[in-house]
Amino acid sequence: MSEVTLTKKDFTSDQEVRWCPGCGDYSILSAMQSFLPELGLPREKIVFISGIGCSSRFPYYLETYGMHSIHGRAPAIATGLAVSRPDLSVWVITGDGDALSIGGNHLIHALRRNADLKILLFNNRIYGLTKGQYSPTSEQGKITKSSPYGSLDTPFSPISLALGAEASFVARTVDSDRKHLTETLRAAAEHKGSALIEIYQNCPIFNDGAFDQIKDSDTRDEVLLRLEHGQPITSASHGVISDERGLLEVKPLSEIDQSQIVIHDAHIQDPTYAFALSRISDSSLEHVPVGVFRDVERAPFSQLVHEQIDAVIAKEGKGQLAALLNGGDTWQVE
Amino acid sequence: MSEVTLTKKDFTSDQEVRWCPGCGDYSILSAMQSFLPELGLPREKIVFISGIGCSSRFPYYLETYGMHSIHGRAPAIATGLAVSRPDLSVWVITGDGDALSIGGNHLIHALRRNADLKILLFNNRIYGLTKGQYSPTSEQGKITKSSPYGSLDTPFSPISLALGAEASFVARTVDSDRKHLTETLRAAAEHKGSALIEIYQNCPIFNDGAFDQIKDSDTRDEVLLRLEHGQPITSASHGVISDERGLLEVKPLSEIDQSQIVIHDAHIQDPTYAFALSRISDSSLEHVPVGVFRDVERAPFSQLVHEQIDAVIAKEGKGQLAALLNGGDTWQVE
Amino acid sequence: MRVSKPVVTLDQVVIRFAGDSGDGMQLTGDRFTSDTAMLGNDLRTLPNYPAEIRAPQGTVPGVSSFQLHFGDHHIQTPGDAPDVLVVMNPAALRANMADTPRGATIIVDKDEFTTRNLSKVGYATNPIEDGSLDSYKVHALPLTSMTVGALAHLKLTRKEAERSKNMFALGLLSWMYHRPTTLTENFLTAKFGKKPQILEANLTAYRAGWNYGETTEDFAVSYEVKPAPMEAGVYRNISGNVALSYGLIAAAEIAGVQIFLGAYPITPASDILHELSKLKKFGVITFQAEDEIAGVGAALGASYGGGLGITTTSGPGIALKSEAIGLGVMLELPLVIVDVQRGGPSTGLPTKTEQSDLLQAMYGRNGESPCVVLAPATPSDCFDMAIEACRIALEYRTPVFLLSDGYIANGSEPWRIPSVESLPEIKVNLATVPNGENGEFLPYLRDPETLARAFAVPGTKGLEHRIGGVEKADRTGTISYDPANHDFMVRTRAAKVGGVKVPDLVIDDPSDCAEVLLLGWGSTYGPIWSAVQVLRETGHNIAQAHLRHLNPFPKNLGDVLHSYKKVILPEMNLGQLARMLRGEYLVDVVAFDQVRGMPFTTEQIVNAALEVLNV
Amino acid sequence: MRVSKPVVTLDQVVIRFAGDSGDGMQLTGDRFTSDTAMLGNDLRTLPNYPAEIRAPQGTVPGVSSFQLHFGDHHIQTPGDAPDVLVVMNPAALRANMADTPRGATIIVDKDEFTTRNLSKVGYATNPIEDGSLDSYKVHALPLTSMTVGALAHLKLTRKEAERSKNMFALGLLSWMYHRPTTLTENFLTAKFGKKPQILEANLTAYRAGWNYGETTEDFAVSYEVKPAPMEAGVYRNISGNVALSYGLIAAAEIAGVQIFLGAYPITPASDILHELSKLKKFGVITFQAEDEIAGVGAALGASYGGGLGITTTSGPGIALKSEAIGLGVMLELPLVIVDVQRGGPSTGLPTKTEQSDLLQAMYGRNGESPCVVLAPATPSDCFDMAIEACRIALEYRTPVFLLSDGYIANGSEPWRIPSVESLPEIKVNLATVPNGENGEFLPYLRDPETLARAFAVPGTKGLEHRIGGVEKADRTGTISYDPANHDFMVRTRAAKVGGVKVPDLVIDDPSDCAEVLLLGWGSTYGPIWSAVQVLRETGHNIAQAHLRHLNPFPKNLGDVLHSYKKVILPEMNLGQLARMLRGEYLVDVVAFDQVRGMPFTTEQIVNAALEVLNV
Ligand SMILES: Cc1ncc(C[n+]2csc(CCOP(=O)(O)OP(=O)(O)O)c2C)c(N)n1
Ligand SMILES: Cc1ncc(C[n+]2csc(CCOP(=O)(O)OP(=O)(O)O)c2C)c(N)n1
Ligand code: SF4
Ligand code: SF4
Ligand SMILES: [Mg+2]
Ligand SMILES: [Mg+2]
Repeated sequence: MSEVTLTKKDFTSDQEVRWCPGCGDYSILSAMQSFLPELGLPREKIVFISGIGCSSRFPYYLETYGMHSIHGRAPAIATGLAVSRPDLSVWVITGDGDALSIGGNHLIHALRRNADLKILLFNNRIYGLTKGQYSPTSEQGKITKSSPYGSLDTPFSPISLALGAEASFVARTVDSDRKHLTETLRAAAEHKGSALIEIYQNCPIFNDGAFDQIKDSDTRDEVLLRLEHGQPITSASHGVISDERGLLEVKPLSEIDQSQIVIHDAHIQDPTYAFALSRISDSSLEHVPVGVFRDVERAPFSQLVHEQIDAVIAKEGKGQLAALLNGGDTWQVE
Repeated sequence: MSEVTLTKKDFTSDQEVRWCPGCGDYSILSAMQSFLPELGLPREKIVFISGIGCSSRFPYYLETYGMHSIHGRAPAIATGLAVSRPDLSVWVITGDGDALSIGGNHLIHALRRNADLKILLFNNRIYGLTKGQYSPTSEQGKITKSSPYGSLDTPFSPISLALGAEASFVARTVDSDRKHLTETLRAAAEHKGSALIEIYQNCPIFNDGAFDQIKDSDTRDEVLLRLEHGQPITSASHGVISDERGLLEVKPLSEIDQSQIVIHDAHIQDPTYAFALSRISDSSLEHVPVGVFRDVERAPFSQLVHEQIDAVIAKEGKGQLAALLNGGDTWQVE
Repeated sequence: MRVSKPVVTLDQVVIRFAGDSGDGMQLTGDRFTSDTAMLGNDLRTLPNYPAEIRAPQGTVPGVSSFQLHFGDHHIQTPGDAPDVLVVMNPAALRANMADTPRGATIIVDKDEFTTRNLSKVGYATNPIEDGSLDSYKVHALPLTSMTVGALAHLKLTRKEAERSKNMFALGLLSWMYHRPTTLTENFLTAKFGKKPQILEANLTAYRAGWNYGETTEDFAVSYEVKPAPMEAGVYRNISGNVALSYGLIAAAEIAGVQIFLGAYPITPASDILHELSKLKKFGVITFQAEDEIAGVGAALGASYGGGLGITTTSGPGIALKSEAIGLGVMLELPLVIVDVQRGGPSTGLPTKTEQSDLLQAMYGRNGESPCVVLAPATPSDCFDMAIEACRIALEYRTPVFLLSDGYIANGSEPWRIPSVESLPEIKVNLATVPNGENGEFLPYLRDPETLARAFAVPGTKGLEHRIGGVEKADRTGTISYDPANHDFMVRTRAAKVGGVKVPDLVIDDPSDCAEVLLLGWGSTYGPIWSAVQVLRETGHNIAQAHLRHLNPFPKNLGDVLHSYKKVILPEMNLGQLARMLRGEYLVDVVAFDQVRGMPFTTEQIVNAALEVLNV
Repeated sequence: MRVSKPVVTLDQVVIRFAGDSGDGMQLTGDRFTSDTAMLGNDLRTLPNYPAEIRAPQGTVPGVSSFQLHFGDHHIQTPGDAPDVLVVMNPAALRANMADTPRGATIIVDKDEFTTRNLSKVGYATNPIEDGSLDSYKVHALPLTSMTVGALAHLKLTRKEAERSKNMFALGLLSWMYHRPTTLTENFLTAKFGKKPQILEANLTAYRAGWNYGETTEDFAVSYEVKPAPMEAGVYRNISGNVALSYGLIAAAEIAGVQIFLGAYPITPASDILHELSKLKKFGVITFQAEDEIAGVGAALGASYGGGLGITTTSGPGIALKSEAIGLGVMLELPLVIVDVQRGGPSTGLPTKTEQSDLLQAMYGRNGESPCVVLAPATPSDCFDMAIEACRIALEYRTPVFLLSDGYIANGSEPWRIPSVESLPEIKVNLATVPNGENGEFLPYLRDPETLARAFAVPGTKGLEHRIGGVEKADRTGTISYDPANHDFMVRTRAAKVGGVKVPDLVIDDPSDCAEVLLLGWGSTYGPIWSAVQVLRETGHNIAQAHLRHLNPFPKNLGDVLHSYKKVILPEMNLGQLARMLRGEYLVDVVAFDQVRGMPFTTEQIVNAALEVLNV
């Protein structure tokens, strides 16, 4: 990209990392630190903004600019920064509680505006920092500190929600698959406008093993449906086909014909296809698409903002303070 | 339903109605007052809760219980009421700003929980009460008081957003079509759990004519795609067909075969189909599906809450205060 | 056009236009005000309208009014009571009679006094005819039919023609008080240029009203009010919200930073958003946020990026923003929070004025969370105080509250336009190089003078650092749970805000020996000033002082308060500043409170003061 | 098991357990506390842990500790400094040495004092060996290896075996202080019943620790602390959060209403949500809301339906809820808002204690928005004050704040369990029939005694009505923009809250002639009480009083304050109550503030008082 060549070490801050041993956040951090040099940007041009939660500690560990803000508000704060400073690369770090519970409104609005943010949603399906309550992505019936008899809420699919909110880029990946995670970060970075990445992240303390099926080497390949643009969507054993209504179904490869398998296309304007993909997995994680669900072009918000300002200035001339103050009906007193 | 027989007049309060002349809210109010007797409930069992906005004045004009609350929070307040009082019929009245801007988070969470609320979203695509700023449903480029050079935000489709948020019932209707409006109210009332109805509503003062295409008798029939369960989806001139990916397209009837036309099914579990329908119309209102997009069964929130309490009591017995206080490790001091 | 009837000279007049929300009374008032300002009268205005966009026609809650006070001397209030009341329908009469003193002139559109309209507001008989207005000078005119008549040549429906009756009334009043007509004609031409028929209707009605005054026997004399002596300069009429918007623009220009306004519309603050949205040529970014919290959040984000983050709202919005403002306190970033106060609590009285957010601004956040609090005294003072708020926010890196209110936000007065050169300086002073002994950057190392922290914005090479809402270690700004550090930082933040330099309180006491002080803050300045004039004219010694800095207080405030026998403090709340002063200085101020959604009248304050003075 | 070594009798002991966040120190402390309570000692505890779930192992920020103070007399603080410090690693020693007085006993797991661990926290040499602990009584034991050794017969990895070392330490301490072992054995059996290997490991380690004390030469004597004289009754040990939860349940049972808790998890309040979630058999509805605002909103909705709406949170949550609380003020609905205060501002110090939300509770809303404010003094007082909060909320139909804090919420003490019959009455008194002269229902007609409005819940036939956040007309409750009505309603709401009946402040002054009053509120009760005992023992006359009602204040408060020469007021903030008292009573209280995230020590308060007493 540019001449600046930096390494992982350059992006590692001097702060001691404070997560529990085995927390999935470590792998995400490490992947991010390794990936950042690829941006080709000097460190000072990169900003990480997070909310509150275990995951939201992330910015402290990166030798860039960063803000650990308040619960749920990172997308709003980051929007203000990104809009006023389009020269920066702005990343939002958030958790399933931070992004989808208290911060739900800011998330959906940032997405519809296509604010220039790369939003990493660490989904461990639990409130980690407050010690284990169910979150908006916890499966119904979950026993937690605040639901000793089982939770009653139907969970969100972050991907469906984002698509319902006009997101232009939506992807999913897994903490432990460094290669896939890095590819997904790369795709998000290349996208203009907002990009939401849901990262399944294990919390060994309060929700251990939540994603074991998609991580363990003996189940993983059966469960994961890797989305690759232009490629048929299959796992080791299953393929995705479309019924007459366009609803997607997962069938054993043995029962279907290769030609029936849906070829992935992340660039379809109509979000319906990506939405259909997002319905394949539910909280039971029997079949889980990972990769980029949707990646379409739409003018990013700060581009629109600055184009508008430039157009006004081109038309009306740069504002002159004295002229402004002296505008309107004036009169002279001698 | 029950023996109580009431009339429109019984549901009309003594408060003077305070909307601008010609406001679409009048027709909605009148339709509602006429419909309410159908519920077969005594007046005291019905509650309307609204936020803030012109539309949110609605509860004052109904001779039921009601609360005109604060901006955006009606779904949350109503959830508390509905969950603790499952004997009541609880209706939420909200506007496009109230529901989708400041209240976006409560709306999506009420929908995913399937809280027992009938939510009427009066969508006039403008902030009426604050005198005309663009709203989250205003078309991009809209000139308003707060966007003299045109708004930049991509609008939400309330229907898409609701479907992304796991809504079990979603419908759309129009203020001026009393018959359709009433049918839609009826369908929502019959649905168990949360029902979202988007009502296109004309604001003659700040956004006059926004829905003229779908109201004027000379264009209406070409534009409106009436969704009726089990019926093909057509307007006077167009029909909806499905491409191989399940994306829906609107084609002139002349170009398609009757057999190709999609037959509407509001009860499909997978929300993808309803979502596809929601993408047919964009803010240009060229083709506009109206009717019930989706109506599927899922246990309503208060049912789950009370079943859980009952199950616990059945198993552990009713709580005894003295036993609670004396629980744990105790010791006697003489 | 020139008036030919006999002319009576007056020193001041109070006119109130009142009609249905749809009758265009605000526009009528605005126009009369502009014309009056051009004549060199001093003036103050008071718009007053219901919270509904258009409450039901012909009802008392639907009445909208506009009061204007102008004179040949310094005017600081919109007037206690109208000398002239213009009423467009029975509801307007009903709603405004209580305020109108006997002997006042009442101009009535008698066409609207139909049985139906009368009974709608509970008049059994027609007050124009039943003698109940005998002690007033009533001009009952067929305003509507005369307007319709004047427009007969235009192809308008009756309804359309009727819409111009406010212009007829304006024309008549302009004749009565010798207001120039060209301005309004220009205004109408600009406004309706693209709709020639409507333009024609308005102009015709306006001129017909003027001619009616000139021709008819009904009006025997006309009045003139001489210009008020004012400091030399170029003037314009300005409302508080516009002045405040211009002040923000001015501050950004002086400081060389970009404005980022993160706002969610709310009455009566929305006009600042509207105003700044028009000023994109100044590079202003206006961001209509999804909610109040996003508004302030985005502003904080922009400030973090080196812009000037501003959020504008009213009381309920402040309540919602309070957590994020607390983050601003911890991050020590510039942030200007404009609260155009309205009647509370809760939704309260959204279109009415009040001063009841002072304690919320001071204390409405978790933890020890000090913010600077300022309040402008008059519409034009909003300009100066907006600059002051930006200056303090930028130089001290702190959230600053600016407490305007519905009264001065919508009210207007003539403003001597300052020269750009005369505006104060603002030094932002961003960090560009490491400031630590070992070449590191210490974001919480402070300027020993101001205690402002070192502030490096993203993009500044070598100064990468992280900040956040968890307690920060002194100097390094990293997370610290150390008890001693927390105590130190809490006290340091308090000291920083407490140490903001503010000018001493100025006392106005020509007698130099007054024993009673009338103290105020914010928009009560006008009525207090007017009351003081009245009191002095009637031989009382009384001092006046007005606080524009509420936190920190001016250094001399304690001494000032203790140097008077009595301090009277009128507030449009239940004594919020009084509570602060008692708590701070243990001084027993005499609180004089009202919470009526309306500014004090001069008379109320005179009477309250007399009660103290006459003891 | 019985101890056979020589026994020394002590009147009180302070023990602090400290280790890594993962070492199970909170559990160890809890167990020791339960065993101690059963012996009849009086006690207080202070858990102290980092905001991270598990900060990096072996670092100072990762240290978690638990302090317990128990004795044969009335104990009201967790102790200023530990007599016995148990440290599981070098970081724990590093973090706690400053608090530990010379001469104290230090029990160390020397296995963890490896070069690597030492250097991690900056020890160049091993403090156990380099003489730097010479002035302490150090027991350096191979705790880890002894534990691993004891479990050798179980098929565990070394790592798994090591996890039981806290039980070894607990066993040892239990032996030292003659704590009964059966309770902990029962506890472990209940907890690990389904994992027999882990149960076996824990039981074995626990007994091994006990046996180690009994057998080894290292400990020559053991100690006993006699039971404290306590009022007769049945006791249990209880923390503030549990007591508060039980108080809410009790209030609902007494009043015959259903509890609806709308809450969003937040430290240190979440445990109330957890506790009530377990009590569904009481018909409690716990609603984990999507955010803080939805939590209070849903609670208000439930109150509107006739339930008891409650919301629990900490400071940042209060900030967010403030707009909705204002709605509660306007609607005049019952609402209990529990604020378990923590260090602020902003995210601040989430796991530490503070009293800095008082002014936020008082004033943190737009407009004149009065709420009742209460504060419990001790963990068990949380029970009584929760009932009081519910009573006032239900009887007066008003939002009530209950200000607990991290210290009493997590700290515990023995509690004499009250009989259900002894609990106060709560009369809800819902409207069932029209109350107007003409058979209409007037929702804002007030009880002349309490000024509570008539409250009809949905489902009540014939009383259908609408309420809202816009100003309400007196009696009818319809929307009113009338200035006089607004003024009246603002004052009436203030009068209602101001008129809530609260008990007079009780003064404790055995001398009956003290000239100095030590006043407190909330959780400072313990250290203030303890300081007063010390001062009196050393011959000083000093009075003590403690406010549990902060708004309105007890009626006699003004007189009380003015009857002392000096009033000393320690607060864990920058003087918030002091400011309120000065403002209200113009009394110059001597504020003694600290904002360290930690409760006062007795010594600090003694010294502060001596400074005043010795003048
Ligand atoms: C206003 C407010 N309310 C509540 C909290 C408490 N809180 C902190 S983090 C959190 C949720 C954390 O869950 P998630 O976002 O999933 O992050 P994780 O810890 O799982 O990474 C909550 C409820 C807070 N910090 N602020
Ligand atoms: C906290 C808060 N912020 C802002 C407002 C101002 N406000 C009142 S209604 C409204 C939007 C109204 O738009 P909408 O919901 O579409 O309702 P409509 O008036 O169009 O029916 C706004 C911004 C408010 N009442 N409260
Ligand atoms: S609690 Fe869970 S999410 Fe949080 S740091 Fe520990 S393992 Fe990670
Ligand atoms: S402003 Fe628009 S939405 Fe509001 S009452 Fe008037 S017409 Fe209706
Ligand atoms: Mg999480
Ligand atoms: Mg609207």
